[in-house]
Amino acid sequence: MSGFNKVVDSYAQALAGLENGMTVLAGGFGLCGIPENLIQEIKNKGTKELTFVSNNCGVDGFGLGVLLEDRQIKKMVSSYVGENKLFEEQLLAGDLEVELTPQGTLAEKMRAGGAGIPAFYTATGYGTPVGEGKEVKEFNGRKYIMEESITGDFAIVKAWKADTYGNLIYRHTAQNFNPMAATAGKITVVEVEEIVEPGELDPAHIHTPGIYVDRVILGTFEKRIEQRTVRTA
Amino acid sequence: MSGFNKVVDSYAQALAGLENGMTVLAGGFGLCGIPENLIQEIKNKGTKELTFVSNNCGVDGFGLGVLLEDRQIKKMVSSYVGENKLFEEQLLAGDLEVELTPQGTLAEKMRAGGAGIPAFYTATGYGTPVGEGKEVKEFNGRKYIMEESITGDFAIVKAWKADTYGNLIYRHTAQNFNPMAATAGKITVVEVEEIVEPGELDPAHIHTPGIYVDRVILGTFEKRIEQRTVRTA
Amino acid sequence: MALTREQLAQRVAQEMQDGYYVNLGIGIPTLVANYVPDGMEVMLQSENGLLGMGPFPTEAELDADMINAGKQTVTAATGASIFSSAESFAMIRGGHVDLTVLGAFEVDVQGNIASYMIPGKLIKGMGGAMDLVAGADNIIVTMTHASKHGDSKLLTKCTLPLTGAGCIKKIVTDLAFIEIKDEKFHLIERAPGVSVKEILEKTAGEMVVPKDVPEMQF
Amino acid sequence: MALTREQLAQRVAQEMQDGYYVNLGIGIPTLVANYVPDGMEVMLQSENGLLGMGPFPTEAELDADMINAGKQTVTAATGASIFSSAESFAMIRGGHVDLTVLGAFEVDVQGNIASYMIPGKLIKGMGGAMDLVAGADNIIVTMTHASKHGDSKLLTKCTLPLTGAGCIKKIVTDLAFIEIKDEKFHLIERAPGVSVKEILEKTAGEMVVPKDVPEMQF
Repeated sequence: MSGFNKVVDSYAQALAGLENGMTVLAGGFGLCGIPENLIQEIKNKGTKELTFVSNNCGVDGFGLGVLLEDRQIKKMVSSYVGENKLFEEQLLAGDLEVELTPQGTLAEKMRAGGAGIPAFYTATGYGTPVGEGKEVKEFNGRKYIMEESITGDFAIVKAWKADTYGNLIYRHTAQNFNPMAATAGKITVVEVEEIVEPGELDPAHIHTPGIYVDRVILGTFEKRIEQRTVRTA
Repeated sequence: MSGFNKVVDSYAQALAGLENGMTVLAGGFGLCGIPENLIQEIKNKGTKELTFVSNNCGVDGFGLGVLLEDRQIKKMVSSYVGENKLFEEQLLAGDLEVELTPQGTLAEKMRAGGAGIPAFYTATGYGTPVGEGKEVKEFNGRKYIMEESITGDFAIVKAWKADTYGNLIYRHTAQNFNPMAATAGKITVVEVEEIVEPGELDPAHIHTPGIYVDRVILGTFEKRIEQRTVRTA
Repeated sequence: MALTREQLAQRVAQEMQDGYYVNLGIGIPTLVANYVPDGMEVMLQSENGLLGMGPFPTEAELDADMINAGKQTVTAATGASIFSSAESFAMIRGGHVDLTVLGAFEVDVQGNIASYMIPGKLIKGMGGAMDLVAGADNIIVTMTHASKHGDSKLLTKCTLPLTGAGCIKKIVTDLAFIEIKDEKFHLIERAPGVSVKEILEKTAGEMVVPKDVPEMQF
Repeated sequence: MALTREQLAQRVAQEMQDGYYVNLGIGIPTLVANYVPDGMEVMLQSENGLLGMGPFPTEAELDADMINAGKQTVTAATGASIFSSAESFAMIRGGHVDLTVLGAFEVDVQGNIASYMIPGKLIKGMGGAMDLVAGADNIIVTMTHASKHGDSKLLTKCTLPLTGAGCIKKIVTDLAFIEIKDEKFHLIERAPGVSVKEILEKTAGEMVVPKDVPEMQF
């Protein structure tokens, strides 16, 4: 690597420096737009006691679910979990901690983390278990709670195309949490379906500017579908 | 207008409902990406005592500067002003109030306003005149000030292309403050260089989704250049 | 007769207006999309980042990268836009969505809603529901009036942990259309053939009943 | 000899590293772009929403919609991205820019900087300067060591209203390269032919001087 070339050749290089006990932000919504291969590489590395910030925790045998198999996850910060049995077992056994966070608050916490905003106010969760213990302030006659931002030691991101400078474009709704995760990782690693030369992506249509990206790796993807719904043509 | 067709035919319709004393958010940076014709229409209407939230206040005879001529502006919320003599005169005479706001804080205040976030913390301005009288809170050993969000009765925006549903694309650096202004106006009016049919803009590359936009009008633009800098080929 | 799921969806759909941006929750709310009145256009917002959700794809159109908030494969309608989760909830939290429809376990006379958590059962999470009820001005809760055991879901005070406080103003149940004002339920319409007496029996919170309670029209 | 504007820019440029994202302020900082060391790539961030600022356009390329933060017409470099002001300052505030270079009226031993306002004169505003000094970890202030009247700009305590508090660690003046640590200025290098004595005479704040103060190398 020299200059702005962020491309690495192996998944081992992509996740160099990931250590036990770290916090990892992961893009994806359900199984859509998840960094499949980076998750598999974390499984291969056997890194433990990880805190994951991710909207969901995959399913049994796919997505972040595979990291439950060897109990690599200590804590999940998510808006919706429990789509798999292993998760439920470990949660009930007290082997896994979960911090449930409203989906919009979760997205905004990551965005704020990347944008140097340590905290913000939101009406979401006021008067609910989410608001308990949090500072309340009134603006224009309505009550809001203070939410603190989230950053990670690593961010693992799935994009569609990257140029070698790390400028990213996401495909359809596989965008979801990926752009925010990308901004909030101390080290941001992105796996993509295609790597192009700088200048091939329109500057006005880049979803994540390369300044947020540290490493880019080319992958192949299964893209498993969680709810296959079709109509007859 | 029916369904999602936001297109209006005249500048009078575009600014229907604008009244004395209202707050208007305006896109643009310097003279780049400013809603030239909407500004001119405000001059034509003669609406007075307006508060403008805009990074700058144009120049003598162009941009928001033209609204100084008949003293239509009561207050400016800006990061940098005074590129024109009339502004200076009215400021020194006490006829014009200015609330200087750091550029990034101004952008974030508008974004927060549109996103339902009443306030956020930033290190910007702590320990400076901007921080005076504002709540200070410490996060991770560093001090931050609380900044409240901004919304407007109207937002006036300049985009490049719109579809009839109000989905917008900006051209080059004429994007600047326009996307945030678009989200934070009670009524958001956009003037564009080209109107296309829904479906002609790529859903993944729309800068401002139509949900934020109330009215779209086709305009022609002078696009005056403030600092003409060229090199020899 | 209590409304069917389809009738519930149909009644909710009558609350839509031309040009509305609408977020529909999972379950009965999803069905509302099937009953958009003729000649009316609405655009569906899916909180995972899609404004302008279209129908399910054909086999040929099927694409793992195009899903809705229920994780179902969908298509994008003409004029759609696609964006990040942060942008999606900026729309929602900022009050830009015109109508939000979602289910609930309980609603009370203060407009509180409980919909995501039954203590003692596994808590799966609130997803986007807390953001949706906090962000929208115009929310319709749709649910059965009482549980399978006959317990009212319209209460003086919610017993389950809240999803949102003081945010619900309209409820469509299988028995009635109800508005919440001044810390009371107000009976607006009853399902065809359902008596006011039955509705009152199945409503635990205080309910104001006008002299004439019209039947829902379909 | 005091450095020329070009030499100042050249000395600042030596602080860049390959792969740096750099924000250059108006004035001397802008000139730094002309002295990027050979074989090194840097990308310029312009806070109006451009990452990857290229050179001025030719007459044929001139485009009113493509400007930099100084409102000059520019071009986009290969691999550039263009975005909103909110995104631009998310980058800046979030500490993603590797190096920020800007001018100042005064800097003091606590790392305070005053650069936008002289009371009694018309206040034009801080633009993005407050965000830049609050957001960047690595800032170089470049200015003349003393005013035209001979008054030091390196003070025990800034006299003008601050742009930022405790955020400056490196200063390049026309006389010296200085670091700020432990509430003291530290003389690191002197301009070729300039004596430590002259630098000390023109520095109002406490300055630590090592035995050997090397001359700047160009």
